[in-house]
Amino acid sequence: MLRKKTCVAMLLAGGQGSRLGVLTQNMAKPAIPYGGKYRIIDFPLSNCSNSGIDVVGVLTQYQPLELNAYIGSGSPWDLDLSNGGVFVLPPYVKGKIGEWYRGTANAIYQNIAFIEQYNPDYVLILSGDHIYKMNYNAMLRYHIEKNADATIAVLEVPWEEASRFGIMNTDEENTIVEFEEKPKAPKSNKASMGVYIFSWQKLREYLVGDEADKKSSNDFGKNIIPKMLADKQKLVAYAFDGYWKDVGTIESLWEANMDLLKRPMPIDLYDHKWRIYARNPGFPPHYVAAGAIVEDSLITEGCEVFGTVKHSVLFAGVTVEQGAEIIDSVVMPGAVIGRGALVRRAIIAETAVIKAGAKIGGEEGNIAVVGQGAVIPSGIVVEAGQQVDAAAAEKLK
Amino acid sequence: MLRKKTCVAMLLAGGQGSRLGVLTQNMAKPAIPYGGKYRIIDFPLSNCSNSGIDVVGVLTQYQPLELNAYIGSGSPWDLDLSNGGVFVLPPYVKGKIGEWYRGTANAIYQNIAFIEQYNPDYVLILSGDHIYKMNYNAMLRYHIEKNADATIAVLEVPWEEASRFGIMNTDEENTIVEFEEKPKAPKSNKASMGVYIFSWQKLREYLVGDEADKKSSNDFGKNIIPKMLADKQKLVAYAFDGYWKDVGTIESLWEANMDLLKRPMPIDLYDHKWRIYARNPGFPPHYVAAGAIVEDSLITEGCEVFGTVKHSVLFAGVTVEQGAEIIDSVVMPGAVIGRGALVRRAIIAETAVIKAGAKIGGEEGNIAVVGQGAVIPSGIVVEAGQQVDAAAAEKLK
Amino acid sequence: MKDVMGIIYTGERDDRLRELTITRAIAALPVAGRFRIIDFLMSSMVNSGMRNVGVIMQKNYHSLMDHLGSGKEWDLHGKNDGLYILPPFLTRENVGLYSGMLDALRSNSSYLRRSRQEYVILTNSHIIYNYKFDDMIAAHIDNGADITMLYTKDPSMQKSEANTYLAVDEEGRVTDMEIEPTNPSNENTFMEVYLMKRELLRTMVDQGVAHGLHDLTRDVIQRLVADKSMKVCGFEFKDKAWQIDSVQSYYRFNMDLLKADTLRSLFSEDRPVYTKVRDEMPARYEGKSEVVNSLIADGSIIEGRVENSILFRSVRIAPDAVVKNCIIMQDAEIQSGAQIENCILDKQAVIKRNARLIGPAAYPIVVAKNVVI
Amino acid sequence: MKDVMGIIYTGERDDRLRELTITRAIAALPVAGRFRIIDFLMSSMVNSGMRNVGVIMQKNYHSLMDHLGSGKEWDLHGKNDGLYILPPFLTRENVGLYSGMLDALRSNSSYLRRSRQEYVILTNSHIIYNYKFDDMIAAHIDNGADITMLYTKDPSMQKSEANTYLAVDEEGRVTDMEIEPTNPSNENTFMEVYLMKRELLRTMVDQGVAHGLHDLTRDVIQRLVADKSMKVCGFEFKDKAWQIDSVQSYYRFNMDLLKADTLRSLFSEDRPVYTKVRDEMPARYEGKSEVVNSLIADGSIIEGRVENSILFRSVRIAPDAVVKNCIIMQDAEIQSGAQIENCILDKQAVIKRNARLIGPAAYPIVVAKNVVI
Repeated sequence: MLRKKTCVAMLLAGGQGSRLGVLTQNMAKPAIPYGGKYRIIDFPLSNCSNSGIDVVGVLTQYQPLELNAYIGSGSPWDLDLSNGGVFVLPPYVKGKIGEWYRGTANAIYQNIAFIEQYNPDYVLILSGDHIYKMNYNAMLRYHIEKNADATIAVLEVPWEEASRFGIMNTDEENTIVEFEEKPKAPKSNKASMGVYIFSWQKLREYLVGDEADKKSSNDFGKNIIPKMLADKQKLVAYAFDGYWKDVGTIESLWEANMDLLKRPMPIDLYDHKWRIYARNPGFPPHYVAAGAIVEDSLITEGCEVFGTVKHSVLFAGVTVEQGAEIIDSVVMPGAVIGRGALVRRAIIAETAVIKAGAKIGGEEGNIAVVGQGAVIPSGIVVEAGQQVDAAAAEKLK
Repeated sequence: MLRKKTCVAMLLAGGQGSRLGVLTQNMAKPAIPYGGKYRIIDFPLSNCSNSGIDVVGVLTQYQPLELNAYIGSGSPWDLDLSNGGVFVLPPYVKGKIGEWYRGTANAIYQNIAFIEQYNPDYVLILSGDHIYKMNYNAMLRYHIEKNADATIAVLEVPWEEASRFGIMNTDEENTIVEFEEKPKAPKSNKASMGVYIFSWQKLREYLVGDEADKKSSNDFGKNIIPKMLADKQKLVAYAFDGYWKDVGTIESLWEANMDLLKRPMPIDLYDHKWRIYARNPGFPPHYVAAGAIVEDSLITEGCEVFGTVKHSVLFAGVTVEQGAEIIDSVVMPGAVIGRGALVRRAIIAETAVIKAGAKIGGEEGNIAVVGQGAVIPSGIVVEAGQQVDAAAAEKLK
Repeated sequence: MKDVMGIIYTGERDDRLRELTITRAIAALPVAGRFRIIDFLMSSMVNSGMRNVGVIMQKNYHSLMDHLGSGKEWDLHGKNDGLYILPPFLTRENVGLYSGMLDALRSNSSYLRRSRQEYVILTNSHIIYNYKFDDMIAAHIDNGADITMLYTKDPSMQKSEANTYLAVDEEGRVTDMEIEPTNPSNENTFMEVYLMKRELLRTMVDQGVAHGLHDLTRDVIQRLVADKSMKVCGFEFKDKAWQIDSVQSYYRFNMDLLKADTLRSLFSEDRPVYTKVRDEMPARYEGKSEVVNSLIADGSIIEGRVENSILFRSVRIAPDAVVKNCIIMQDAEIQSGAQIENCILDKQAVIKRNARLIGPAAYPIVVAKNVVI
Repeated sequence: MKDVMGIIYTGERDDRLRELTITRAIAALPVAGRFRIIDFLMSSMVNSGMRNVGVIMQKNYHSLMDHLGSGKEWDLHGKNDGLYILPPFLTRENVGLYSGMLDALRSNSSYLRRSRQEYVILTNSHIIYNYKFDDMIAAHIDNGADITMLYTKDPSMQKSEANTYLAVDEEGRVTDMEIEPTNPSNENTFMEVYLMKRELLRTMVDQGVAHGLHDLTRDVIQRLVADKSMKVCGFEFKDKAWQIDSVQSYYRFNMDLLKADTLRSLFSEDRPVYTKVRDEMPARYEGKSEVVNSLIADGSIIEGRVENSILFRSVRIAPDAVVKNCIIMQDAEIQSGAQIENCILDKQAVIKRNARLIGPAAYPIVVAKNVVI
């Protein structure tokens, strides 16, 4: 009954994101707030919507509640369609048994039937960990033009960082001749962005083969891609040269937010032709009181600022009370920074409350984090690099 | 961020429905087609929509693909909302572990966080196995009026059948004094319909308690309700006297379809004030050719009838070729009945093909079933009561 | 294909459709048992991947607006792009009556300006077809055309007196246009579909209106063809189409669908036709019903005889009623013993017990909405 | 609450709003940094559980239609019920200009007939409030009233000359109505909100029009109150409301929101105000920005000084620009060194480098849309 689609996107959102510490305690990584009014998943979803790809399966098994509620019917991204749309796809029971997703390839394998409902020619594999604007449709045209079996988006990273990435060694026609995961002596600086387009029949064949291989860890990077290369399938690299940021750690998430305060912004979020959509909570404009000081910051609707905000990102509905000071920090939706509190080089998660006079973070050192809903009592000090979740905050009293 | 709702509905759609044989091989029970253009789940979803209950969680873990695609954004039931809507809720991983739903109560327990997003006063528990039209809002008003902790919808069944049901013994004020599961000597003929309203705080307390009880099978009927009764909580019966049909077996599913051919129909599907909504495949009107014979039947848009159809229900897009004869049968979407084939007292599932001259079912005996996508070769006979799935049909060649 | 927008103009003359268009635009005419004419255009556009469709309304557009609603049935209810309903706005500059398509476009120039697509397909709303525009668009780009006009050689499309005919050379270029000729010198009937860049249309509208012109085809395009100042190409449409401009052509189109092949080709599975959903139960055959060569929509209850006819949703045919060669719209009722032949019954019409209404085959009787006979 | 429908009439006179309403209805006036007046009415209705809202349009409704779109932002895009946009239909019976609300309702009588709700709330669109109608409805039913009229004792609402005042007895019954009195004899200002059964409104419209009446309040309700033939009750509204009928009252309302308490009470969390979403990034403060007691919407970039002002979405304040006591609508730009005070800038207005524009506090300067100064 469903209509054929040229290309279906599958978004891998299953990781626990344990390197994000207390931030992913109750939340899947793609649901993490970013940039004042977005969540990470807004980027791949908006990219899909803007690229004209209107079937997106979101593969998730870890704490999907917030993500599920956030995605809802898909309307913020114009993905609330009868023919297509966005679907959250957790594991399910087939026949008598159910099994959790074992790896990225297995997650797709378990959803072959979902994909085949749309009888697509191509499948786009995405991950929910990156901030970037990309026209997948242009990449698809490249894939078709090159008559490739798989196309992998690559970004040239600084040579000194190349050994942290999956590196693609290509010939002069961008055909991938070798793939090295975190090579000690990289031969190229083309790093995989975790964005793949496969010709569906080919991928299907490899997924089935991979599943039969009991030794496989069912992972795209570790198993599928190396096997396809070994079999001399045509894999090509698609060069991307825009802003791309992995936000898999506390430090990188903080950095990515700080990037938006640079002039000019390294990623253009004003582009009306490629908007990044987000679910809107419907607040009035933010209010800056007499006596407040705001400098070099992003402030979102629904905030009330009575204190001082410098070089920081405030999400929707944050309250900054009189005398409070926020510097080099990220304050997520609904958090309250009490009178005279000081927040420095810190991430304050959703609805956390920093009571009067508390001190979070420091001038240097690692980023301090206060978890979702945590209430930091009056006068308490949370050191640089320290992470306090709601339960730990409870004990501080 | 989500708005408070007075009442949230949770629809238990997790059962494998193994008594429906080949029909539930690839499909969750609530996705089974019924009545020419509906699926079973259309009834509780439409009842919710018409009752003004606009948050519905659908708890499922077994073959949810078809159900997921069918529910989509929820638009056929006007449940594609920003504040609320319909959500498919499979089990997920919390912390480090994930577990499948163990019972009806455990399924709700695992989704306490989903429910609490809406901070509801009441929770409506539904199942996806029944065909009926019911105003849940009237039941909710009754629950509030009676100041009950739980309200259970009951139907008076014929006394001789009462021992097949969960029976509620009530006092003169409809307070439930005793609950007996399939009593040998029933004291009442008030059978539970599997429709419950709970005051949420009370239910929450019992769910938590039930979960702590290692011996519990985590089931509403077996554990929660008896425990509440034992604790002298106020449980009241809400009398329903309309059409209600459990379609948990092949025979009852067939009967429920045949009920629609009675004059008058025992369930009024023409009522414009209480429409039963369904996803519409968008076919043209059905076509009846010269030479075709159609008697006492329901025929849906998209059908083409060249043969004979008597006392049967044809779903959308069914083709009945010349000389084919369909009697006392149910033919699901997209099935093709070939030239001269005879289908009698049978259920032909979606997209099955009965080739020329094949014979399915008989004048008496149990209902014959041809499974989804099965192709019955020319001239083959499928006896009354026999079930043939696609794999078995393959071997008939 | 996200780069093409559609504009449907629904302001055609409708006098020859008599009672059928008293309260509705041609685009809103119920056809084929459960659709409206505009469904075919809208679905063709959506099935071609277009995500931005504007419908210019002129008069009598109540039922059209009602039918289109939020655009949801066509997945055109997005917050970006989607369906734009463009009624004649009463402002200081606009008195609400357009004297031609150029005029109508000028009044909606802000919509044209704000849209983001590179190309625009501009159509009228009185021709029915189910088409993917992909090939036409590919040809337009391949040809380096400024404007591409869709035409057909289908003889049945040459019947209207209001047609435009295109002389097309072997390279596909339009060399001459004849507007409403008595004896057309070629068989290429223009399908009233233009394809061009959105910016070009904007310029043409601005320029045309500034020079006091009103009619896009006659005043602008025909001149461009004549003076060869732009590359105007033709693209042949080879499928089946129907022009609805009179009661007869309306009747003929519907009756054509009683041929199973025609029906299947118009409602091909890869090009579904979307329409407003009414959630009726399936049609119900009761008692001594007898149906021959007919199309029956959901919600109908049939107890009598129906032959060579089309029944829309929720039509009731009582026992012993006989319906032959008729089109019966939604919620109409034929009471017991009544006999009708060669009739078009508009919505909610009622033929009372034992009444007879038999029209001539060539000139079907139209029974207006809500009329009881 | 699914049993109450809403009808919003947007045909009010707007001459005292000058340039602000040249191209838009009052209902479409941008207010409070990112909303339009109608958002408050629509949201109040939706937050009260109403699922069927009709908006009667009169003239200049382009921007209003555009803003409401498919009704999705209010969850009113359903296939049953939902948002109904009711423009003046050009049909044989309807020339498109209403001479009063009765007239407008008559032209939309089929909508009123087809709706399924038992009750209807009928409002104008020039009063701003954020209200749950639940208590009013409960009182209506408890009182056994035929008609309930919402009124307020708020002195700030008594400023308009076009007000209606209600004398209400101790049982809540309206005993007298004064329409546009010079010296009203009581303080109960009618809020232009009626509640009654849908069937009663239908009858009143039919009867009223049949007797040549046009004005619902003056010709129908006032008479009913006078002859006591129906039970007309008043219900007091005790929250804050603003009447927008002049540039001054428009300016005052916006400035009132700079008091944090007023802002919080109008945008209370349990009654969110929905509006069309534009997906702008958060507001960005750069360089030596200085902001005092102001409301700033997303998408703005601020490098200069802003004091006691309201900035709508995507406003740019260049370095060294000074903005004081201003309302600056979407996409407007204040270039570097410019200085403005007591101004209302409509959309896309531009104040050029080093320009000065300082109005009197009591009579703010209005800079029309797209104007460059």
